[in-house]
Amino acid sequence: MGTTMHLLSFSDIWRSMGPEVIVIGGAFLIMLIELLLPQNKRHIVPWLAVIDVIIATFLIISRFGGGILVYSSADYVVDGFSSLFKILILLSTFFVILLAIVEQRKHKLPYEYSYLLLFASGGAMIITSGIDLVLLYVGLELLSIATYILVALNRKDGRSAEGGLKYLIVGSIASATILYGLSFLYGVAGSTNLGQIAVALQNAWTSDSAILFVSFGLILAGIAVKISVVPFHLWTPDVFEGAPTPVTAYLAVISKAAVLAFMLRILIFAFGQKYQDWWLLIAWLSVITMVVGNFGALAQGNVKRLLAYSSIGQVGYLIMPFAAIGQSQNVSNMWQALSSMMFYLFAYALMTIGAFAVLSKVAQTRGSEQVDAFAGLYKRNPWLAVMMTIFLLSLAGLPLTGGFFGKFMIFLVAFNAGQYWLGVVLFATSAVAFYYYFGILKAMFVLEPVGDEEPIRAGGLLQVIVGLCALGTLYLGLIPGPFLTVLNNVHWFG
Amino acid sequence: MEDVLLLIVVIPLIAGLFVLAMPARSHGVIRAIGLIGALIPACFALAAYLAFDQRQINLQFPFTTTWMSIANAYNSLTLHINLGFGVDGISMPLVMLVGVVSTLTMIRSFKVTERVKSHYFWLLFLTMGMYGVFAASGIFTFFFFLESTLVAGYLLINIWGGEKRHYAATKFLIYRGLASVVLLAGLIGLAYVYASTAQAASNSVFIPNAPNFLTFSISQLLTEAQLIHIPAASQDVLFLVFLLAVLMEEAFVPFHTWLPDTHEQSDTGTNMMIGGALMKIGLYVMLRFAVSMLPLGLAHYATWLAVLGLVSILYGAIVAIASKDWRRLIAFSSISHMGLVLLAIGSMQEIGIQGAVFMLVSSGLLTALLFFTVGAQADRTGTYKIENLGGLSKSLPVISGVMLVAALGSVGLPGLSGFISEFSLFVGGFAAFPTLSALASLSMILAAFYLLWAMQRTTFGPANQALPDMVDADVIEYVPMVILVALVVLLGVFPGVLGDVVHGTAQAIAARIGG
Amino acid sequence: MIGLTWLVPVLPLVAYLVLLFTGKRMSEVAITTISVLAVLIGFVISITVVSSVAGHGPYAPVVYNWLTFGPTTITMGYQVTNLNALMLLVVTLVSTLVFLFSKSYMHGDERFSRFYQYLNLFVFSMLGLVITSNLLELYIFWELVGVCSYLLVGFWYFKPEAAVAAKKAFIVTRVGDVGLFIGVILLYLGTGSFDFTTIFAHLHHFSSMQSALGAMGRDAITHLMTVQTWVTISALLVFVGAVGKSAQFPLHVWLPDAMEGPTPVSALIHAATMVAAGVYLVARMFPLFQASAAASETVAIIGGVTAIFAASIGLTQRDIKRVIAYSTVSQLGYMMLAMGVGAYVSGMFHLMTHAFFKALLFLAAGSVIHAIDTQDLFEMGGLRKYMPITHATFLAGALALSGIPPFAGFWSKDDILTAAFDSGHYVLYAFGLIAAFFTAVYIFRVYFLTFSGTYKGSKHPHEGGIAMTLPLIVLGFLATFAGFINTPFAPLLGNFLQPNGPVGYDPPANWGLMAISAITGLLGIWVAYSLYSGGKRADAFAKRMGILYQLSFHKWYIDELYAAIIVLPVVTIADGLQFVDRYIVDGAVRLLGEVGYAGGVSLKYSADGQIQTYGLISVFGIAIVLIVALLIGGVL
Amino acid sequence: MALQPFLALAAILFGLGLYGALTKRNLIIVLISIEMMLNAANINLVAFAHFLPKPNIEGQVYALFNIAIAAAEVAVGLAILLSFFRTRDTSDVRDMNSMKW
Repeated sequence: MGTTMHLLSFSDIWRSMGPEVIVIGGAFLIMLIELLLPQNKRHIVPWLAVIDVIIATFLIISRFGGGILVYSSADYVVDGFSSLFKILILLSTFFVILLAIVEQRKHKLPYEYSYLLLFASGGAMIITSGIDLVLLYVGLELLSIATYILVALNRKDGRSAEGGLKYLIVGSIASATILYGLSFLYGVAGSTNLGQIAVALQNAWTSDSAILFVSFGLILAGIAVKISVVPFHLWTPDVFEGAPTPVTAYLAVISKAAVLAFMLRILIFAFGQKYQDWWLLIAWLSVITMVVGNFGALAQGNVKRLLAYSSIGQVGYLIMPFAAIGQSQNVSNMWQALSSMMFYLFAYALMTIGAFAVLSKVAQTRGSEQVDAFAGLYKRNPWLAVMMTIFLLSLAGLPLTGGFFGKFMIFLVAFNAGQYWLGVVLFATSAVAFYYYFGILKAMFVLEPVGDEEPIRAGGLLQVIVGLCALGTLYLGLIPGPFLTVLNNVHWFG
Repeated sequence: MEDVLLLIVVIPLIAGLFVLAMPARSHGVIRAIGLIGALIPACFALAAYLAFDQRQINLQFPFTTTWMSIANAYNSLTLHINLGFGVDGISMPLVMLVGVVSTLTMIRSFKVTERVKSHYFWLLFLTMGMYGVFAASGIFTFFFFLESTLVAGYLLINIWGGEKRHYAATKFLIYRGLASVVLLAGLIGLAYVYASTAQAASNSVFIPNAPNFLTFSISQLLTEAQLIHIPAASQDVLFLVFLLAVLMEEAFVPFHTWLPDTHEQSDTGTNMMIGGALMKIGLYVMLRFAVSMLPLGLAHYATWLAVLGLVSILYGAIVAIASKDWRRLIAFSSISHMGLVLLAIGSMQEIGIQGAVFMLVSSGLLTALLFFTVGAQADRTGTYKIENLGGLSKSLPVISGVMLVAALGSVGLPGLSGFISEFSLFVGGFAAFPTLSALASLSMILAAFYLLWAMQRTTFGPANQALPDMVDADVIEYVPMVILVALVVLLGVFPGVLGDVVHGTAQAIAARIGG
Repeated sequence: MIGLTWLVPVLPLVAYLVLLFTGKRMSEVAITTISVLAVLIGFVISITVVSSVAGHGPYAPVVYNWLTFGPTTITMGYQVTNLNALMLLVVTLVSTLVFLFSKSYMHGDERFSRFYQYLNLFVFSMLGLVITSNLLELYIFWELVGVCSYLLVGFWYFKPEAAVAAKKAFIVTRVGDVGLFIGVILLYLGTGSFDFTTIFAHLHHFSSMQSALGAMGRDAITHLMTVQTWVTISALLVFVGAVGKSAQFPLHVWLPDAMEGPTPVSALIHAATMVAAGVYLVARMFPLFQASAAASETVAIIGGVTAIFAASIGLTQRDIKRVIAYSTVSQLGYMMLAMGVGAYVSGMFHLMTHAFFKALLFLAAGSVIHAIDTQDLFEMGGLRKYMPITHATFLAGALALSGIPPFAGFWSKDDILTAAFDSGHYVLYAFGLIAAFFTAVYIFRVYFLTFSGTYKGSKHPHEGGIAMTLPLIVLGFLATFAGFINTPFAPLLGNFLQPNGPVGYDPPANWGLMAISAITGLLGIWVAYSLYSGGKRADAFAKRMGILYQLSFHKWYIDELYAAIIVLPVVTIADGLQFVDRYIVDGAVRLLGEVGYAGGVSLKYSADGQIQTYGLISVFGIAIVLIVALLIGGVL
Repeated sequence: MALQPFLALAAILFGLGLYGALTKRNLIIVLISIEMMLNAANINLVAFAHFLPKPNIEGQVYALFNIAIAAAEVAVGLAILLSFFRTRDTSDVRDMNSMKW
């Protein structure tokens, strides 16, 4: 670990936290602008947020591959791993804001979402880089609190506030649980810095193993709630249903990605020493998550809830590499596990956001989020239907899509770790998933439109979102090579 | 000739895109594009078939393009994945079969009037998928095309099927979907075990083209299979995985119930495609991977294969007797015939392998022909129910006559393709499992019973008064019937046209499994 | 001319193809001309072939490669031997006559050309079967004649009885075919070849070729059985094929039903040629049977039993064609008996004479049916007046069948009985003798019921045209004189068939036995005369026979027996299995699906909207995670 | 004083908070209960900071951060609750059931 100590100065902050500064500072700025602008001009506010995100993204990309930077008493680290996470987060935020712009035209969402999304993403970015418990927790809470508000944003729909409250209660309990667990970690290690904790824990496992395992369990459970691992998943469908669709996409993608980064830091860094002891716990959580997520979606008629369960299942896939790391033979295996998770996360983000984008359009025109609303979509708008097909096939894991390739990589990881059964469960559950994904496919292509047969006119912006997501999904499936090369050359810190 | 396989696979897709670009109402143009899109690859396939070098046992007409690499995919080995095509004596006939069946299906589907555009697109897509499955020379390529057949088949059943089509399509989807994921697990496992074995053996055995050991290339795996033996325990496990996949994919008892439902609910064109070509994939997988690459696993489970085969043979034949619907009857009949192939593969004899390919091709042609004629009857009578038909020979002499040819071919009448297939399979079977084969030979009697009984009830006897007035086959219907009958007779009279192509590869496989 | 032998089967094939593509537009005369010419030229070639063979002995096979698998290359080709030269002659001769006869018989039928197509195809297959050079090829043609029989029996498919009979014929013979099929495979596995000569060369040791067939194959056979057992099993399986095709007990049931086909078909296929193929097969595989005493014994017993069994049924049938059909079964039994006791020449001799007189009887019956449109014997009578030629030729055939010297049947049948007696099969000899008595009774019963007394029908009966009478006359001539080619005084046929020394057992003349059989025949005629001549019905006699009469009339209830013990169980099992398939196998599948779906539903309803429930479940989750974590940590 | 009583207090507080959050019907009490859980963690942190072998200030700093965050959380919670109350006219946890299944 190339630890270089620096004193805290603004140039250091800029060099280390530049993107975060842009995102969060931009959020404050936009908040002010929104206040100052007259009502009829406010529609430019989201676009400012979009620009902000783009600037931050370019900053990250321009600095990408510059080696590891560790700043501020080793509390903040900028490495390839965090940069990739940040790119993912910002990319998804970009799509979500655009989607929100589309959605707003119909639902008149308040413009607060533009900066709230930025705050949340800022928090998420801090999580990916922070290696101090305080920073991690602050980032997590920044993300969480901003998303509580986002879920409740649609004031006209009672379900929105209800979803927000539900999310707040469950999320706060989870936060408290995590915090309680972190406090024990601090107590044992005597430091909030993860590096020092890792050093301190080397000896502490023998003397304080009980308290450490309690801490571990509490943190894991809290994280599990946040990323909706079974049996901590029950809030997910309700909150997904209540939240405005762009926010749902945000919850499904960015919240989970950020908390996965949190999980990676804490679990592998702090508790890594006992990995071979507790990987099986993760493996089982992964298995039941895959099973319950995919079976839960079977009987769902509401596409949003269906996608919620589907995302639960996807989380099962995503945490499988964590389990596999516990059995990896050597360091290269671990890298492969991490890159496969990263790969799948990108594919997951694109296909999920794309699916939610199509859903938002269909739900708007039909006034219903049921599967039936998709009936005859191919006749009403072939473009949307074909795009949706790409997303669904990717979610189902059919070849030539990012979803397939990601699953394939995760499968390889499981194989590599000698955990064939994990791989088998992965594919067996995705075969179950065929049932409901193809159910939507059937509705779109097979069934006749019910009632309204008018063509759906999709706006240009929506088409851009959907098209880009589909393009990305196909790109990851058809030409995964370049991205894999990037992943292979990334310098991992954790 | 280098790129011929690529063209064969790609042309249907291109034609499909052309179809999509056409206005939905211009049925004539769409049909023409569909036909051309199937006919050109079929001609290429024929050219390849004629140019096929039977003495060479490697994959021929290789086309490979590097796709991507995954670092550290296995320990520190990098996985290079290529996309590619290539055929040997087993896949070449099946590629040809796809060509024939798909082209004739396009002609038959001229009769489809509902959602013509989508129909042709998905037919072309399915055609592409099946070409790809049989022509693939890489695990990845293979799997992609396998899954594309799943999507196309699902929609074809679901849109143009009968009353319970949604149910049938879902069953098709789940069964084949499960089969394909099990298969993928087996395929990856196969590549991994070969990689580790090759790495371990690299000091003592020279393995060409294997700087990296980990490969997804079928031809490389086939080469390695001749040089090294992966551990018996791994072979057993992998073989079981493949067996499970094949049992579901090929609808062997007790995983068969999706097939009768699928056939019962599909329209004629789809049935021709599914029965004629799609249902050959499972056993192709068996021959290509399980038999060729896991010889010890095969030896270990040979008797199991034979028993499972026998169960399917008798079960299919007996249930076919009681079938009330022509399409179910054909489905069970094909289950029975495929069981015979499994039995023969279990015998581990060269002649059994050769007979397996014969049977795949022959039953493909005959099943397509049966479905075609049965469909042509149903177009006129409006029913597939055997009890509602009767005396059709009077009003539909040509269709009934062709149907009789198909039925007799399925029964295994010499002079038609079914005989030499059945004969080779039974020679293989008797060589290894005399008792089981003797029991299996009951199916020859049962097949005659159910097919001729059904023929008697539908085409013979006095005409059923409830049936409407009917006109015999028109020009469009003559083409598929004449071509299929001609091919069936050709294979029956000159089996060498197929046998010469298969022989070398069958010999190589037999040498590998010690048969 | 020997080089043209291949033309003999090919000509009918050509005729078939010509008719297939152009037959619909041709006139009946053209169709008949083409067909008759095709077989007639074949007949002429056959005559020259026979004469060449008589001088030269068997020729070497002419073969072409057909298909290669493993170490074996299957060939297709033909071989002229003395045996099959004779068969060529018989088949082409009978075919020519039947083709001619059919012109009148089928006149006006809608599918006249189709009929000749099938006939040509049949003759091609039959001739192919006869001159084939290997066992697999033989099997191929064996099946082809079967399917032609199926097509021709079901020619009038719109009659439900014909449709059923065709199916029955195919399936029952199929049972035998499967036996032959397995036999062929076993012989191949033992010798590595399908060629007759190679097979015969290996009857006492397994072939070394065998090792090339693969370890498992060799092991299976050599471990399972000794050479002797293998030979016996193979021979029996081959014989099963012959039993099916030649309608021997217990697979005889299809032949009488096959009479639903047009009468020329019955004459050609179900009397003279195809049904004799079984006998021909045994003759062709004679060395195989010679190598296994058990198999030969079985052949003899089956033959003897069939002879008497079928004859006993023939006594009471009312349908003229059925009587003759049972007679055919019975006579085929004689031939099998001959083969079984090793009387190779006698069997073939009887095959030949039988072909002539039985074809004659059928054609004559056909002539009668054509004239009066009924097959019921009890509706006939007094036809002697109206149909003199038919009457005369029928009488010749009946005398030949009854074995009255010097008609053809006498010589051949007597040969067989003598051989049975000489070889010590006294029971079988007795069977044969009793069957001979029955034969005379039933055929003269037919004769008297048909031709004597007064005509009872309304239609005015008359002879058919020259196309009908000419074949009758030719066959009548043959039925009368064909026996002289193999009398004890001049065994021409015996010499012809045994060019390389004796094959099997050729009985010397036994005058005592000859006398006994001649007297038996005459006795039978007398019984028939006393019961049936001049319109008598013998109802009283039938009543007196009681149960025996019923057994005979109902064909010993064999059909009913099969229906009860084979067909019914199979159909019941099929229905049952279909039920199982639908509701148990598929039911299990659906249940699995439903359970999965129900799981989904219950998971769906587990989200009851109560956040505190969710929290509670999560707390349980936390507890479990903690407990597991502590367990892993070894704390608990 | 020793460390253990503080830890015990924190544990009891955490348990009570959890119990309250999962059983109380009034949403405000639920929010307060969650505060209790957070404060339990804070007690832990402060206690650890004091009783560590090498006492440091990080735990206290951490606790301060947490207090601020908790305040924000509650503020947001109350705001959403208000919004919820406006549409539903209730503050009962059990009435939050318009979305289920």
